[in-house]
Amino acid sequence: MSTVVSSPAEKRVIPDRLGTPFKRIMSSWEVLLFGVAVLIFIFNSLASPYFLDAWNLSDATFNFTEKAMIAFAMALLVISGEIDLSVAAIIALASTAMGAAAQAGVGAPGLVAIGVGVGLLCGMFNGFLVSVMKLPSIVVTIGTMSLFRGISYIVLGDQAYGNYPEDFAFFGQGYVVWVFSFEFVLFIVLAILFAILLHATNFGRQIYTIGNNDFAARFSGIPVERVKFILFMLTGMMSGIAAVCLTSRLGSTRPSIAQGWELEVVTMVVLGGVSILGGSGKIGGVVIAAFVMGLVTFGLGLLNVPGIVMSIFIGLLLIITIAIPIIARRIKTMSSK
Amino acid sequence: MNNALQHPVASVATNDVPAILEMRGISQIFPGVKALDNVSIALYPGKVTALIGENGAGKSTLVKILTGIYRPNEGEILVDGKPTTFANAQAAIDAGVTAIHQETVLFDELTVAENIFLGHAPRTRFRTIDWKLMNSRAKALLTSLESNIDPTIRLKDLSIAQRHLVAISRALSIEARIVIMDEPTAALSRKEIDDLFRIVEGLKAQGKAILFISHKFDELYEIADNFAVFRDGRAVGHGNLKATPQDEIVRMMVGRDVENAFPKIDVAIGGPVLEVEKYCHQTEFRNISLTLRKGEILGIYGLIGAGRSELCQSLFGITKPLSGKLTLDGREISINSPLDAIRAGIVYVPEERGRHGLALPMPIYQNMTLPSLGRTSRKGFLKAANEFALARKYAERLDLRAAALSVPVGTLSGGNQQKVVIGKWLATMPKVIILDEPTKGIDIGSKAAVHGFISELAAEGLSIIMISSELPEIIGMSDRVLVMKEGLSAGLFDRKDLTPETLVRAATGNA
Amino acid sequence: MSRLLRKRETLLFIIIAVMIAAFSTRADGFATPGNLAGIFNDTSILIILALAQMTVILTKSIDLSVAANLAFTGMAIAMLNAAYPDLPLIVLILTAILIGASLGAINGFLVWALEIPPIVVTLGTLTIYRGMAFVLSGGEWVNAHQMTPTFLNVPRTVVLGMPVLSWAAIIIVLLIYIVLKYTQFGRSTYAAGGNPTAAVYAGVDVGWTKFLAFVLSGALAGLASYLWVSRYAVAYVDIANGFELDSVAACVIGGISIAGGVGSVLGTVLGALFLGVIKNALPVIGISPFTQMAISGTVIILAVVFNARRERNRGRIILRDKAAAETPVEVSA
Amino acid sequence: KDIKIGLVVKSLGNGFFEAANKGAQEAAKELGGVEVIYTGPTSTTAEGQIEVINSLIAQGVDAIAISANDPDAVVPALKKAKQRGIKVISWDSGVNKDGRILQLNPSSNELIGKMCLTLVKDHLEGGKGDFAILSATTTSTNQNIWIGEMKKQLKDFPGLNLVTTVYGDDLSDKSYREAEGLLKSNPNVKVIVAPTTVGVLAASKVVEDKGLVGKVYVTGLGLPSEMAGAIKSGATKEFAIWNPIDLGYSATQIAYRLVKDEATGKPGTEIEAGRMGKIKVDENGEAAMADPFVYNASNIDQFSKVF
Ligand SMILES: Nc1ncnc2c1ncn2[C@@H]1O[C@H](COP(=O)(O)OP(=O)(O)OP(=O)(O)O)[C@@H](O)[C@H]1O
Ligand SMILES: Nc1ncnc2c1ncn2[C@@H]1O[C@H](COP(=O)(O)OP(=O)(O)OP(=O)(O)O)[C@@H](O)[C@H]1O
Ligand SMILES: [Mg+2]
Ligand SMILES: [Mg+2]
Repeated sequence: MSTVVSSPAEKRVIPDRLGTPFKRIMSSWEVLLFGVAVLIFIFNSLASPYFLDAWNLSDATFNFTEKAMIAFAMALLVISGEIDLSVAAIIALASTAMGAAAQAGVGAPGLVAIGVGVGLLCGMFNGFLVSVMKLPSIVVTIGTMSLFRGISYIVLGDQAYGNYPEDFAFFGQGYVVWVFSFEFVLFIVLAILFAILLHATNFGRQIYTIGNNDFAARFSGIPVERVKFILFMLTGMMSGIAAVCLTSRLGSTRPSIAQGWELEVVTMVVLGGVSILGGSGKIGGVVIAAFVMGLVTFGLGLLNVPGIVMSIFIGLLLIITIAIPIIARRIKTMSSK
Repeated sequence: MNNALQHPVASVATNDVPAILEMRGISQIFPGVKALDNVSIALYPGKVTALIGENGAGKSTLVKILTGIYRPNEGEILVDGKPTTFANAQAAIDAGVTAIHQETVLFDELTVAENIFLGHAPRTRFRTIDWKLMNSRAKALLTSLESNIDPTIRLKDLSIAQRHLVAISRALSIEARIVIMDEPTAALSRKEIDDLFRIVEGLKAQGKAILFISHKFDELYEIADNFAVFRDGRAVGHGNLKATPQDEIVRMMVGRDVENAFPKIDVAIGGPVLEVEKYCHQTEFRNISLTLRKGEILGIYGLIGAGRSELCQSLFGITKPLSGKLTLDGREISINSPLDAIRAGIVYVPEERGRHGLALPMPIYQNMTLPSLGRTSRKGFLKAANEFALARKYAERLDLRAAALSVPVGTLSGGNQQKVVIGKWLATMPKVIILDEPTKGIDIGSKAAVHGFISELAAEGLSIIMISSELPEIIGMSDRVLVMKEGLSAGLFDRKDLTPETLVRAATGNA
Repeated sequence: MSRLLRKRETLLFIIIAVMIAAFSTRADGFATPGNLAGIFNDTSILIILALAQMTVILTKSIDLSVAANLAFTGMAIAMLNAAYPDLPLIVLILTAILIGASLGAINGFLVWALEIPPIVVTLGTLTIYRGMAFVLSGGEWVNAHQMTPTFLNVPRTVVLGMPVLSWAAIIIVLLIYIVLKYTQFGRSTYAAGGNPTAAVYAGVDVGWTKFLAFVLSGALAGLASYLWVSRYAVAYVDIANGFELDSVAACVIGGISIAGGVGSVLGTVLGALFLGVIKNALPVIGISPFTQMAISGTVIILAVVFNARRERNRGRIILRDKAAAETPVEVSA
Repeated sequence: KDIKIGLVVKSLGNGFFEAANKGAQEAAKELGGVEVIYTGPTSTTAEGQIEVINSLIAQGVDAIAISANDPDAVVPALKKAKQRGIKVISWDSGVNKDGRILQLNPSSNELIGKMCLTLVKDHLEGGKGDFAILSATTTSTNQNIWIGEMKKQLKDFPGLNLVTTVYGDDLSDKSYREAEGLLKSNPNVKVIVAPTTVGVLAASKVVEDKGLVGKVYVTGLGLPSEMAGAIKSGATKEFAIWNPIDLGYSATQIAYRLVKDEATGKPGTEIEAGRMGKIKVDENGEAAMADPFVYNASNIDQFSKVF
């Protein structure tokens, strides 16, 4: 360094990207997770003779499709640095509203509109508290979690709503082609829509920016509050859609419906490689995580492992898969030193 | 790689007493920057050593190594001649090193006394914290600095200058033999500086070694005995300060003549573009009026905490002013959000690059196109090719050094990060660009590039507001300078009237 | 005085008092000392868990596994008591604290050494610990008649007019107060959560502080597990289900900032009592059981809104002194 | 090849169902060539049970005997099981008609309601006075049926006055608080009847803790092993329960016969159930096992060792 002042020397070309696309993909979280999914698949096929059966696998998808739909929206929310713990309670409230409407003789299309609409309203309420009132989402949604489900309890008490119209059953029990249920097809379609929204639109870019640095986002002219509001609305709406599917699948509504799902959804999102601190994650990861969780519970179910023991596996899976990249990085920096 | 012999220990050879602390062949590497490159320095009892160097020369990095916050990649530290490693901040404190850091790193929610004594609070005989004693000691320390801050109030209720006094008190509260002061006077007024210097004299008399960092030469000549100069992370000179003329030190610092540092181009200044009338803010500033003309560089000078950033942020729609009128190109406009400002053609390059300017984990090109996404996308869908094209255009124009446009911007050196921020805002093709401390913490090469660039922009007809705390920069670059003091306007000076004395006097209110 | 009034704790206290007064108009004898002591006794376990949670939250973390920890530890010592009735109670209690602390240490270790976000770690261990309780017990209950009388009776023994359970809570409150206010570790929790960077500069080992906070939280959950199991005289896998969120709610109502570094022991205790009063009052004043959940949800939201209002930027007031000098009337605003 | 019978319970880790499993295993051994898969969800939700049912269907079990968390919600899944040739019966907590072949009630609901009221009457001095019900969750099918029966038959017990019904959600702490609140707001209540073990246990703890033993009594339906403590303290004089072991045993027996086509389970038919003798299916497709049995200080020690 003999000259201190930089001279506008020869123009150097900066490449767009480094490495080959193949290398970039291979080093991603999604590939690791996909590997895990494949391993679980192989293990399950070896462990149980009933696993590799189209209809059985099709049944197994019901273990995760509804949760995964919410997880897509939750992923966007978490990437933006927020969280919504009230999703399961929104299902309860939306389902209750649909039940009440069904008793009043509303037909299937109306019920769907009501379910989705109630979800949307709940999401707007959360969004209002977080983005307008500027409250921390984790606490707000702990509150609305009790509030929304509490309203269902007020409405339903110890009663249940049943008697849904015949054609309403299609959303949770119908099949589109062969073994592919309506729910599964919807799950795939939503996965694609969310992937496009997050990865290919300006809105998606704004979500990432907010999650990485919401000051910088605001300083760059991104309407941070509005984006967050929309994301809460979207999460509410997805919960509403999940409520339609679940209610249709169960054919009845009780206030305790979908109890405890919020943590499973968050687990799915985190397992999918979305950073709980915001700013990174991909829909593809969440899709794989949904399959992983579905396969684990289904596989262990075939071995008649009690559900609570399965949850040990899920917990371990969560911690271990998050820890692996961290440990790997540690080892790498240690050996390079 | 150990060529310590070629870089003799930066100290004064005439000292007979052995050094209390010696650093040998220290290197510190950050991703993309070699902040320190094989430097050596020694501190002697009863002496104040001035550490001098341009922004980004590595001074603060050295301080952080000495206080156990960074572990150097190479080199060794000797205390009383014995090699020591500072595993963490506590280890450094235990070894007798205390520091006033450049940024006040304190706890908003804790009381003043606690901020001073955290980690070494006086204990009762049950080993529990003795709050009474702690408060009274804190009070005593603050009084010795001629400050009447109540030690039981929370830090968040203090002003910037008061916080600085707390930080100084904290450093002094530690029983140490080596006291480091990293720009302790930046936020202080003359009276407080005098108090501080009295204390420094006291410490000297007690035989403590002091490392003193400042950009103000008058202060250095007043207080320091020895000096060491860093440039670009290397130790380039040392000696007895009083025996070395300022010119020589400056030459060591920058490696060339200072006059050339500010390549200001003479521009024909046009009519008014932006007029601010009686801008008031609830808490930050009052009654600020200014006119910015086409092709003009308007400097804003003041002490830290004078409210300059707040003023400019409210012009950009981040905060709302209480009252006031804003006129752009003769039309009155109201700006309620940054988006409004961007649409109107006013952009703001923030002071805190990492916090406000960039999403560090995201790629360069995505940062660059963030405010211009409307132009690079089609119907709301991203078009990567357009984004790369736009990013490349400004990267080349600013001579950005990066491995690829898709690497996270956080992996770039400070100067290159600053180029990304500036590029990001230029890409919006603004009329008015506000630069808040545009060269803060960037290396000398980049700095000259940024300065050259600012001049070019003005020559192209852009109107520029430039906040800076660096006198040479503000004097070298501005057509006019607004000086702010504690939220109020303290005078507007024309280029011909710009001298360090007038500006400092206006900013501090001292004769 | 006005400074006292401005404090969140004072306001929360007043709100609780008003609530009690309001409830007592609907239910005679609600405000009697005996009944209030009963409510305190009933809230003791929540107070202890909330304090555990608070310590962790102060360090900018969260412990969602407290309730699962309680369930596992409670099951373990209940089984121990059933299997070895001769073991002295103090051994059992120490075992509980030890097991709890170990489970907390696992959380703490993952947070400290691997730097996994606390919410992820405890989301995982939440299911793992409860699952382990199931594995340990094989799903069986430990019932009252299998436990020894000493084991069962100690928390309800009345000493100086109050059951030992209440005393346990009071002692823990004092202990945590002293730990947080008067020990290096306690102040480190505030520092580590309030400004992690500054904490590093001040020589605080942030990771270690978090680790210790988790260990403390675990130990308290362990202690609470004994109190719980003996109080309700039964141990099964599902005990204290949902208490993780109750403990967080108590902290939030008590003004503990979820972002770390802010909060007081008194606030947490009041937050827990607030929940305790509501939970106890609703059945008494004849609120339908179906309405209770919605009411507690609303109350939590209101508390958060209220807290946030008070937090809202009093901010950096450079001009405050000036403004005060110019227009003295403005100061109070 | 063994006959596989899935015994699906409301949730694992509940003493009642563990006991039922004991009976089921006993029946399996007795019948020979039968494998009983004892399974259930983690918490008492219908969604969890559906997952469990799906995995049983996938394993190709021959019969499913379920105690349902929700009478309607599991029906679609059970119908699917039926389509795949699996014989489905429900026991304990029933399933709607179209989801199963028959429902095995532990006893007739009518009898249980009557038993509860009788217990209350026996605890009240002179058979007259106020009492209250402490139930499980608001959605528990059988609890709700029994409470309904109690209300219906109240006219046959002239001195009894039902003051209120509260819900403890089968959580110890909530039940405890509800019982406490109930006694506070209704000081005249002399008996709390809880048709669930967690409820009886929590309420008797309250009575004990408040020093109300001898003044307020707790009774209801509970397992002897869990209730032994309450009997000893005197908070409960007597309580009733049918034998869950017999229930699991019978359910398994019936499922076996259905799989072997030794019975149809049609209304009006009878089914052989080993040591329990013949069980009759009524016109609703429901069968009742036996009367609840009353436990008190005299026999508690003997039974608390068994279940
Ligand atoms: N944590 C870090 N990560 C990456 N780069 C860093 C880090 N800290 C400092 N640097 C870089 O190291 C160089 C030296 O910075 P340092 O803060 O030591 O400068 P300085 O001499 O104190 O400057 P100033 O006078 O502005 O305070 C700069 O280029 C800076 O951007
Ligand atoms: N009293 C205060 N309380 C809290 N923070 C303050 C206070 N005064 C100043 N600050 C902080 O210091 C920073 C600088 O303040 P401000 O923008 O008003 O001054 P400035 O003149 O731009 O000074 P500089 O940019 O040189 O720091 C701001 O980011 C602000 O958050
Ligand atoms: Mg510095
Ligand atoms: Mg500034």
